[in-house]
Amino acid sequence: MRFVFDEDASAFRAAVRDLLDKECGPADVRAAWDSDAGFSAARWKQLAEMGVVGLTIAEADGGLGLDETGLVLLLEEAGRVALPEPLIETTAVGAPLLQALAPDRLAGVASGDTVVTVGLSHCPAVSGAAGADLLVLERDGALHAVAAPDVDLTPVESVDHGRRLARVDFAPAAATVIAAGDEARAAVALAFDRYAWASSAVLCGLADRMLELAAEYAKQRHQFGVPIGSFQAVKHKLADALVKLDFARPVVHRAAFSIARDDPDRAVHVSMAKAYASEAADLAARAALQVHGAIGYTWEHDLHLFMKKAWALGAAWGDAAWHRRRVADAVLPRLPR
Amino acid sequence: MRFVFDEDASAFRAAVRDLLDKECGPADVRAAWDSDAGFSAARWKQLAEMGVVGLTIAEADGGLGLDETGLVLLLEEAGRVALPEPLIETTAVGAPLLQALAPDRLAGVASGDTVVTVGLSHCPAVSGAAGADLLVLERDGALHAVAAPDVDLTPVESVDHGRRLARVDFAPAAATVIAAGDEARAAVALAFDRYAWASSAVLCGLADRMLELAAEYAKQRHQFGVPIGSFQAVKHKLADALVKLDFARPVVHRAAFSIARDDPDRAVHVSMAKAYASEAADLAARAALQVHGAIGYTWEHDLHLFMKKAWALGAAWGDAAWHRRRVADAVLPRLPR
Amino acid sequence: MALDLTFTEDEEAFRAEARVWLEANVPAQPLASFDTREGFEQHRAWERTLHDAGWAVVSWPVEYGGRGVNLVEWLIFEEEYYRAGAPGRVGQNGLFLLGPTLMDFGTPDQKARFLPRMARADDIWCQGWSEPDAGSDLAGIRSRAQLDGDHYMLSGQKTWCSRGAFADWMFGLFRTDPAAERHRGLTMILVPLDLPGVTVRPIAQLDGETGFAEVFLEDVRVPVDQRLGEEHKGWNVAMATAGFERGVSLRSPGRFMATAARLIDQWRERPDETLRDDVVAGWMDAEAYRLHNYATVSRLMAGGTIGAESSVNKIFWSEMDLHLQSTALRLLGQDAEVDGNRWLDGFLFALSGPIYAGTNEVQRNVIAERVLGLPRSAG
Amino acid sequence: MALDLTFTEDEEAFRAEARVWLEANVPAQPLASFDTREGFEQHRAWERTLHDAGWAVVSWPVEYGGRGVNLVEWLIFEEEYYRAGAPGRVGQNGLFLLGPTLMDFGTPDQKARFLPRMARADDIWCQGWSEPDAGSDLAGIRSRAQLDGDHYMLSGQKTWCSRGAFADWMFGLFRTDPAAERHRGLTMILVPLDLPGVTVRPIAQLDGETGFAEVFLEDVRVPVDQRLGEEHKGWNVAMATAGFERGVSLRSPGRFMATAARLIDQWRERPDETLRDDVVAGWMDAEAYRLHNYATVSRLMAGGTIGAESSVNKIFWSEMDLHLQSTALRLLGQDAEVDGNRWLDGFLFALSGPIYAGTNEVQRNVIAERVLGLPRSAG
Repeated sequence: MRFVFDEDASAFRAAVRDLLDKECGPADVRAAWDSDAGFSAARWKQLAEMGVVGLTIAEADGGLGLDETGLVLLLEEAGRVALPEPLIETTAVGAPLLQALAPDRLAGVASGDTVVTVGLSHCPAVSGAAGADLLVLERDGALHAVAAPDVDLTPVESVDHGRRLARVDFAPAAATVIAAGDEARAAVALAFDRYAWASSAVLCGLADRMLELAAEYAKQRHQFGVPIGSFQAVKHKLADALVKLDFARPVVHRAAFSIARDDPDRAVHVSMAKAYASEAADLAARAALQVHGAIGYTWEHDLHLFMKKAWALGAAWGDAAWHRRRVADAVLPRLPR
Repeated sequence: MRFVFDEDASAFRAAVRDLLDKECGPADVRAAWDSDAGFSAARWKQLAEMGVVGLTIAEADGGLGLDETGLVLLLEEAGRVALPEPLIETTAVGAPLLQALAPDRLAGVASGDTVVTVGLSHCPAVSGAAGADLLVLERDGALHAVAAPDVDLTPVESVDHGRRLARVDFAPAAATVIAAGDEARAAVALAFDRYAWASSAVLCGLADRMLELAAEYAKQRHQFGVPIGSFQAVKHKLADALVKLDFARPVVHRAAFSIARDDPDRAVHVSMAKAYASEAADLAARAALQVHGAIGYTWEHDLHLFMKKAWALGAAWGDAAWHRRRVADAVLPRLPR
Repeated sequence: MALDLTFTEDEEAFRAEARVWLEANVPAQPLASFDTREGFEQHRAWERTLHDAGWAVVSWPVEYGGRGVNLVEWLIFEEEYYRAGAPGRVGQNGLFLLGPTLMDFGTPDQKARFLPRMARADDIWCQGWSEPDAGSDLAGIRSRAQLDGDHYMLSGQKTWCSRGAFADWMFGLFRTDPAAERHRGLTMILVPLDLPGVTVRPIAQLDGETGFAEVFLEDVRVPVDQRLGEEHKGWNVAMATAGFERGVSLRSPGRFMATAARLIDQWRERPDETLRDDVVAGWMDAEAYRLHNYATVSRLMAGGTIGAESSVNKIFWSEMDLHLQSTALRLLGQDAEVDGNRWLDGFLFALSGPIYAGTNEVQRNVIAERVLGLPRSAG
Repeated sequence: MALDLTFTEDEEAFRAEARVWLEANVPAQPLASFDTREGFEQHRAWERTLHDAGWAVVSWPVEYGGRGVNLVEWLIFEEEYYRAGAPGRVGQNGLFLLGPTLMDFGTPDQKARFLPRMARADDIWCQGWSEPDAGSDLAGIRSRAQLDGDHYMLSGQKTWCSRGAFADWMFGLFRTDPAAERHRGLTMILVPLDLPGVTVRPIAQLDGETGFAEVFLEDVRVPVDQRLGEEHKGWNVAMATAGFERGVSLRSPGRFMATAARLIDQWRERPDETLRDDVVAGWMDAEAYRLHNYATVSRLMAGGTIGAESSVNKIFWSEMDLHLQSTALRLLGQDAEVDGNRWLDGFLFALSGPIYAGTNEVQRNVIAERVLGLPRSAG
């Protein structure tokens, strides 16, 4: 039992934070919201050059050959800046899926040239569809890999304007099938868990950043002659949100490990992660907005960029209540392990 | 629509408060806890002399002939002092039941000589059994009126030492039956609702008193060089509990009116009352204990006399969750009225 | 007379009349958002329709455009209004906040001049209270009004003026005594927004619409007869208005009863046992709020007043609204994030509840100090 | 080496050994409450049994009565201990708070003198921190220790000393520099409770048992070699102890995992769909707490330290415990009020969680100031 990340992981995280601090400020997020694809291809290239995009891809296929425990801290960093790029869709979900089922379709993914997303049929819309080059889509129990020109998109606007949801239509054919039957079923279940887990990690990063913004504001903003951060009402609200976040993180890290090791209790561990992270981000958003007051309620202020991603990811891939129900279904009849 | 009590009601309430302030201080409550019957016969007589005990009994039978809207404020007063006397059992539940089914058994009730309690079979124990002279007991779908000498009591200790719960055994006979069949069923349902509603009113009074104790303590107790009541953490905790209580009261008052008028939505109105009042008292207890700190956690301090009655009555006759479920069963299929 | 929670025949008749009219007249299609220019004018037209049928301000005297009913009947009207799904009230800052304040503090001339135009939506009003450095701490106001003969000269900056982007008039607090501090030396002044020196900068809110505005004032000349109440006594006038705002008038129970009924419909569409308790708790809250309001207006009608209770009320409705909207979003599950769904709009709006009209933190201080008697403090 | 959440073979073997011993040795009948004289001595005997088998303080060095295992193994032992339903630890204030502090701050003589007796339950310790005017504000301590040759002369009053009614020794903070204020000029001193001048007044707690005591000191002479750490530096010593208390050692996850498992058993006995979500949320909290603790000890084993995280931990476990116990009471429904049921006892005990070891309000201040960098204030 060694529940601590090593120095390599910390160094990688620090390097990614440096890059994102420079390249993905709030103005950059706004620019992505206003763009066609919903993200910046240039920044995606930079992330690819650092190895982030291809992190989960085998070294033989141009990636770093790391697993979820190597990715989780970087997803938190992505959350801290509300990264508009499809790190969840491509790196956390798409690439490992293709690696397992159709490694020949991985060409260009690690280099950032081919953006991948995965659409599961019980989800109302496919995220990151607008900017994807290759779409893996579930249809009638099979998984199909389809190139962008061969799909029809009907955009669905998310409260997070960077998410670019779309309903996707395509013509399934024998040539597009990459998995069917039990293999496809297992891959879909795993892809769903990866979506839920990766969203959890991003939610932790979002919560972290929102608390940081709120604490900064509370130090600067004066009312009644003192910084509002000296009021207990402000302190305790932020402290409670921080407690929630601090306990969400190890749960999310454990889920990363369970996915990487194919733990038999993977589903319970992922659901715990999504439940805690969704609530932590929700609480952080509420606390941060209340601390900011009216200024945080404006489009001009940056807070909403983070809140809206938190609300979107909190609802996507099962919200907290849904995941607690999944845990209950497993735990109440028998305790895991 | 006139949702305000008249001057007579306010004057009666004030008179009862005066009496109880004098006659039922914390030391008197402790004395009752240590007594055999669990209450003071002398204080019960004083309440009878004021008309409180027989309030719900017809004037022809020696009472005041008032209904639940006339009793509700006095139950709140009883809660404020954690009154050990069986005002719920005798005045709110037993007397109206006898009035409807067996008015000949009311002799001595209004004068305070005959203490009544009512035991319903789906409740684990009968409250106030130790000191009752006449017990109305549900058995196999019928209601029986049995005198104290004819019952066997097995005490069950409540967290509130003033409640004197007991399991009650007796020999049902044709002569003890006061209602059977549909009439008994309806009377049992009404008695249950009266128990739940009257407990709600007492719970409001308990919450009120606990907040008052906490506010007093917060003004006197100094830490960090200032009264702890100047800290927002203390202020906001008490304010939140006060909000809850302020919204519970009209709900409890409406339930009084609905019982008095036999409103078709009586059950929903009573359940709302019990749900709000139980939670208000629970919140007030938690807030008051936290504000008092360790001193409030001792047997010597008076706070526990009120907290324990709040916990007991909060659980008795259906807790908040139980009553919300009853509301849900009525409301989700169709909205009342 | 004892407690009586049944409606009288008159009250029932009034309810029936309102219901019939609303069923016949509420627009079948929802209007555009009143935070757009187009929607604002659509809502102004609807206000005119209401007025002409006598429903704009039912509790106002007939001479000002109302029908002089009592507060219970006003609550009944509000229940019917929201039950019918009628449009939001674009004039509410005037109708429900300034209006009652004008009746209490205004001169006969001011009442005759402003109230009928307000009722007819000829003038739509916004508030000018907050400033960049005076939010929760309203007494930190710096905007000045300098007496100059028969005019005040206004200068300064107001912000978070709801509906300010398209409103005609603003009522606001200005510092008339520059030597006075905190809540002393302030005066309430009524300002037309088309005067020279007034610049309105619309501010986009969370949903992207321009729900509020900053108003910049540079040497704006306003005649003294547009002062409301006494000079330097604006704080009292404002507090009376704030009492209305937080108390009974800004959030009538009908609104939440309608929301709770919609929430139950939503639950029936996709029943989710995990959320059953939250759904029914939301409905119960709306009911409790209704009862609480009937009790409050009954007390007012019996000669009572509203004090710190308005803070109790404000905390309750703002938290209830968030609970109702977020429970509905949880019922929607993965669809909750889809932009433009009615519950998401409701949720974004509800988020402003604990912030505006005095943050809930300030309200809790008020309750602790005025109701529970706890000592004042900066903390 | 990367993140590895599997237990090593050694760790699994340690767990198995502990489980076997506990299954064979845990008393079949529950002991009497350790807040009675009879129960206190029963628990002392059990501590001796633990010690003699080498399980009293598994993470202590062998020379002091432990078996020198690492912190992960300590957590494993605690899981097995509570899983087996073993008795509460009457010696915990010494074993888990003073013990680690002695190892950090004690002289070699002090360690040799106190630790083995503590491990063997020859001495059972209580804390002497709070005073009537120094509760949340611990720096308000007034009890004095005056140096007099090779002795300190103690006088003053300590209160809320858990287990104090029957304990043998007390460790406490005393003001050695009367001119110093707040947290300066304090010294940690170890006091036998049978000395002349010591009066112990038991205090009954919520459940009626004498769970804590007041300790009055009148000119009590204590040799200087019973000072722990430097003179006037007692605050640092105390804060290290408090860090242990709030951090990892006072509430090991095994305890809550066992409670959560019992809660699930309770739910299975009387399933209640309304409470399903609360039950599973409680179980998840215990799991999350376990993971958080494994992460903390992993960081400590890798050379890290505990700072304000101990406040985070304390808020979490105290609220979790209340949630677990009160959810179980809600499952019991009308039976919840019956005295002496195990959940009611647990609930009453849990109520002390947010109060003692520094109120949760103080912990929130610590988090806000030290982690988030917000400004200090009285409020």
